[in-house]
Amino acid sequence: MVTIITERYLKKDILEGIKELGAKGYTTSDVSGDGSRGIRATDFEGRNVKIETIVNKDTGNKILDFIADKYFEDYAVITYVYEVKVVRGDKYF
Amino acid sequence: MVTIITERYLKKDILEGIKELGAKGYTTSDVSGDGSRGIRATDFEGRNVKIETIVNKDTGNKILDFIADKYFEDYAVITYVYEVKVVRGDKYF
Amino acid sequence: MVTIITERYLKKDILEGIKELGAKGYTTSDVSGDGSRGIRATDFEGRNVKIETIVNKDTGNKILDFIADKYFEDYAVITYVYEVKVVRGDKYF
Amino acid sequence: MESLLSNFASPIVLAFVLGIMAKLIKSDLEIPRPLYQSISIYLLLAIGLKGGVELSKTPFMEFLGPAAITVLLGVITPITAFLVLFYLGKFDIDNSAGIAAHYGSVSVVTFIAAIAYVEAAGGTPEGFLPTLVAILEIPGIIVALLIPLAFAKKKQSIKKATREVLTGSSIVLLVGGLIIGYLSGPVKFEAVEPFFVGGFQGALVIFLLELGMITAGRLRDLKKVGAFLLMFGIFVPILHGILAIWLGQIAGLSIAGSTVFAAMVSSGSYIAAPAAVRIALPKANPSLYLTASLGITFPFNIILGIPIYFIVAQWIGG
Amino acid sequence: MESLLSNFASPIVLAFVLGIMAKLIKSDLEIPRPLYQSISIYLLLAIGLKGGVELSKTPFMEFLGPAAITVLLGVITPITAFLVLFYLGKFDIDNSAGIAAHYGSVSVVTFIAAIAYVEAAGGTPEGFLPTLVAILEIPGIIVALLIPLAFAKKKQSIKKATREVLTGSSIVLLVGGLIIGYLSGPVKFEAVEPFFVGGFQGALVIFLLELGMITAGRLRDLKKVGAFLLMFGIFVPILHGILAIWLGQIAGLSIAGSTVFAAMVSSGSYIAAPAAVRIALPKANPSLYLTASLGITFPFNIILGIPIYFIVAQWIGG
Amino acid sequence: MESLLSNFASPIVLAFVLGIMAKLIKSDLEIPRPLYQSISIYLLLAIGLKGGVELSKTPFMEFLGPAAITVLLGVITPITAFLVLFYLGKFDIDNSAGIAAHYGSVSVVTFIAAIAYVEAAGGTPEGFLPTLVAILEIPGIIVALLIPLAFAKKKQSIKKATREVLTGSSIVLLVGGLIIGYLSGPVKFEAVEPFFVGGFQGALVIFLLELGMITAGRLRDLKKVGAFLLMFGIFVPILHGILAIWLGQIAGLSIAGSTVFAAMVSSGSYIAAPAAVRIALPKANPSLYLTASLGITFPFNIILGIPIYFIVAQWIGG
Ligand SMILES: Nc1ncnc2c1ncn2[C@@H]1O[C@H](COP(=O)(O)O)[C@@H](O)[C@H]1O
Ligand SMILES: Nc1ncnc2c1ncn2[C@@H]1O[C@H](COP(=O)(O)O)[C@@H](O)[C@H]1O
Ligand SMILES: Nc1ncnc2c1ncn2[C@@H]1O[C@H](COP(=O)(O)O)[C@@H](O)[C@H]1O
Ligand code: NA
Ligand code: NA
Ligand code: NA
Repeated sequence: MVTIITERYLKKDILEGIKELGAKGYTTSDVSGDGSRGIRATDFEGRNVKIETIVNKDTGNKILDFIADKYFEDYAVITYVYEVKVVRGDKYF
Repeated sequence: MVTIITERYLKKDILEGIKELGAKGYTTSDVSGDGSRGIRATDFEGRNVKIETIVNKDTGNKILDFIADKYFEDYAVITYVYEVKVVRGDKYF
Repeated sequence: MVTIITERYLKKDILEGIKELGAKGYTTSDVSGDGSRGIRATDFEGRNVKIETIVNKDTGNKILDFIADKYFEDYAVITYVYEVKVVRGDKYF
Repeated sequence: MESLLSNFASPIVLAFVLGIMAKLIKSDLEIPRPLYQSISIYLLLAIGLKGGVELSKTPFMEFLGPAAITVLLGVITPITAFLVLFYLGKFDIDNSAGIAAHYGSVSVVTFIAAIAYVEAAGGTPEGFLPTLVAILEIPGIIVALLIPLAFAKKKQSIKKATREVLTGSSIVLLVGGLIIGYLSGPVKFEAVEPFFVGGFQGALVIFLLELGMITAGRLRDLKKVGAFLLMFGIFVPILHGILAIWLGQIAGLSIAGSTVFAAMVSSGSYIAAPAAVRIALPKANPSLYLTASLGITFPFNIILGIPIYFIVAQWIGG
Repeated sequence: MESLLSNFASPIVLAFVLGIMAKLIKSDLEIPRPLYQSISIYLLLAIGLKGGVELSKTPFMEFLGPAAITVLLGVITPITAFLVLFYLGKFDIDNSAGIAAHYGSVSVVTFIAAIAYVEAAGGTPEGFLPTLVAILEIPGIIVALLIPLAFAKKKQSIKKATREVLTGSSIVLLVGGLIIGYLSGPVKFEAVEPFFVGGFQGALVIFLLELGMITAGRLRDLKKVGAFLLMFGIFVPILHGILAIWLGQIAGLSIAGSTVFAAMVSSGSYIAAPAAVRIALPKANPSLYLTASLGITFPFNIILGIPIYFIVAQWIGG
Repeated sequence: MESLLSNFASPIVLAFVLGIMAKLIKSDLEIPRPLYQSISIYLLLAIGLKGGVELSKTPFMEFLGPAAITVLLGVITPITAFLVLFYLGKFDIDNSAGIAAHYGSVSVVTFIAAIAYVEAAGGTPEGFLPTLVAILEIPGIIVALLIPLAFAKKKQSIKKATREVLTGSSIVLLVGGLIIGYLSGPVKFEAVEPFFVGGFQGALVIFLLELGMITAGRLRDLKKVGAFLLMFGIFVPILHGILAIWLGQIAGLSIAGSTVFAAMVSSGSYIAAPAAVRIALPKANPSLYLTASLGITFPFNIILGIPIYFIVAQWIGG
């Protein structure tokens, strides 16, 4: 499970990106938050977005690299990974 | 921790089901998402629902079977499991 | 990753608490839920709040103790922990 | 012809078109879900209330005929729809019944748009028509869901689906509003009139903007569902509409009233029915029934159907 | 008697009943949380604004007496409530004080319903009454929260709770609205009048629908809380209400005004007070105080209490 | 002077101040995000609709001059802003261009507040002004985003940003509303008038309450951004405003119209521009551009700027 929390503006871009890298599906939700860097670009939009995608190790690593390279420097973004056991997992990888 | 992401219409049903199987509590949230099968029955309701429940291994497996048997074929649903350490866990199992 | 699910009224308090204990950031979201104790103080506010914070082991334990001591007896609250791998994790601990 | 064209320039229809356009140019415009839900609640409650107030002024006998016709059509329309789909369209039982349930029920927005249309054209539809919407909403869905039973088993999920429809929020708001309006009567209603009557058409503009956006999402599925369903989504409503005008006028409805009646009878539900069908007939494909009722029949009715029914109603009634 | 019955047929009361029914039949009707919050904000701001505009037309001396009486009742009512609960009801200190805090404060919706009721009955309550709501909202809660201090310690959480009440959104909107209305005056207010006055009663209908649904959820707890609290939730409000009518009329309020005053004084808060009590007195059981103020006193006042106060006010004042 | 002061007592400005106060006292008041979004949608659609209806009554030639001037100012203002920031303010290219994009575009709320202000003062601004807002919204952002290209590369993100602006929800609602209003015309518009016109000023009150709260959040950043930006955020708008009055009156705008025109030209966008700049110029610091346009220029214009432009417009035009 790869989880990305970031600015709303990036949602469309990132979803496109992870789909290209091989994610078969994703789930998004609206969240709020505060981080170490405190970049605040979205007063009005108010919130961050959380993107969760269950992928295999390989795709997961590609996604991590993609996020780190493209967004880490200039945007508010945090990415983390943990292992989950998926029922009928073959469908998703 | 068992997590179920599915169509809003099934929320009531599934909550009843997992309670019967022994879940002591649950947490739900509104999410959006897209999956491999792309069943879209909820244009208007707009969103999926995420159901999270912390249960012991045994109950967890029962819930997984219940979801797989009853909903997997016809509905948009994904279920996954990961281990969490609960503070004062005895209360919840 | 420390996750706390609790009554909305406590959000401000708890966020202050975890920041003091050393959390560098957090993410919150609105959730609903039902638990074993069924304390319902928030009909109107309607919902619980989920607070997620990625911290190192040490801070994590401090947070767990803080929540357990201060809120467990009188409030609806559940806390759980699981391991995540954070990209460029040094920033957050 | 004149009246047909003038419908295009109504803010309601134009907002619907704007919604479609917004989706086509991939705008990030988004009607927040709570706003959409709030306007739904408001519209249903408002037509219930207005209908109830009018009903409190209507002699019971005047209302009896149209009510009986409504129940009748609630039983007939899902059956004709099913037969066409199953025998001509070669859809399987579940899909035929699932789609039929939608056409047995009613699209409240189509109803409202028809009211707005005939009022703009100078007509005064009967005040008790919202009561007919409430009456029509239910039997059609249930009849359609019963059809697969004649072929098979699974009684339980039908019961659940019936409960779902009866306690569904649309019925509660519509019927609840009717009762509140009826008990309050015209004098007590005055205090809430600016809110529920004055704001009505404007709220509808925003609602149709959203409906346009949702419809556009369904348009992409049009190719997938095939030409038969496209034909079905246009000609079965016309058939049902003309039947409704004919029976409605026999039962005493005015020209304006029978136009609105035709719009509601011909329309396909996309709120109550999908929820019920999803639960009772999980094997029915949502793409089929939602695309038919929302992607085909709804825009057809809003833009062309209503003016057509009006012309036919004048022609039959004149 | 006449006026008592006529209240049942008002759209506001009927919407409340509809909300209860919807929950009882387990409808899936749901007022989206943001809609509920939005109407709250709107109602509080609207009564603040209207109150402020009226206040700008009221001579200061006329307002002084009622204001003083309000503060007095804000101190008395939580104390009587506490004494009844602690000595007669045998509740512990925390629960007695927690419930008392609710009855010291005020239910804004009860206030609004009372205004609507007396206006429908042809009365014209004083324009500055919303100011009294703002005055009454605060002291009662604080007095009640101070009671456990007389018995024990924990000063800090009282301070926090006081802050919570003073900066709480209800007070900010109500007092903020009052000030804006006062500074704007009647002429500048005209531009926003259709929104804040015209839509008011209608918005209230939707709000009470939701309140009915929440109340129904509390009704299940009625058995658990016991007969004493049920009696308490009816008779203490009547007592406070009559006291308020008597003192209010001495201070110069009209019959209509003292009826509304009685409704607000007798009512129990369920927005500001729960938040403050939850933080200051965590050991007080929310089931008790929410069921009392929301499940018992609120429906009692809305349906029977207000008409009773009106009769008593006419009787005392006539 | 009189008119300057009287602006302080308008419900709109007072609501803005209330929002700032609420944040300063750390109130828990919160405008739910969906309410804020809903009012945005409503306001944009409403001014579009009204503008479109007015446009349908305006002779084309009358509208041509002001439209041309608007495009001209949409090109000039971001360039002057950039030059001041880059050469005088010593900001880097990205930040200079990012801030300039905001001042090239327009704050719709400032526009609305200006309309409300001059109407309250008895003026009747031209009905086609909303069309100018739509025209002004776009070129300024694009011109500013092109500036870094003259210095460097990254064409792709500019294209993306342009798409973002053109299909952004503000433009879709504003332009969509204009077209709907234009096609509907005054007669068909009547049905939706109570909703879109009657409720307008009231909805604005709630919107400005929220804007006040957001602005207060930005005020804390004021110290960080430095004195130069503070000066910039006041004097560049005055400069642009006077330029707009002068050119606007040459193009045929009335005194009232040129005041509103000055308000829009001088204002900084904080909805369309930030989204575009965030994507096209990720290295530009949001704290700088949001604090300038929302924390400095917006309150300045709302409270002092508009009355000043009105005085200048009378002076130039009189
Ligand atoms: N330690 C953390 N735990 C949980 N969420 C975090 C943490 N740090 C940052 N976030 C989330 O990531 C977003 C961006 O963080 P940052 O880039 O550090 O400003 C924040 O708004 C939070 O929602
Ligand atoms: N790989 C995935 N990662 C995260 N969420 C997923 C994934 N696949 C599906 N989902 C979620 O599960 C729902 C149903 O998926 P499906 O049954 O594959 O259409 C989607 O709408 C998503 O919210
Ligand atoms: N077993 C569980 N799994 C997931 N969430 C739970 C569980 N138990 C409780 N919760 C959440 O924690 C809140 C408080 O629970 P409690 O203190 O047990 O009443 C509930 O409202 C739920 O949102
Ligand atoms: Na039908
Ligand atoms: Na009270
Ligand atoms: Na500008």
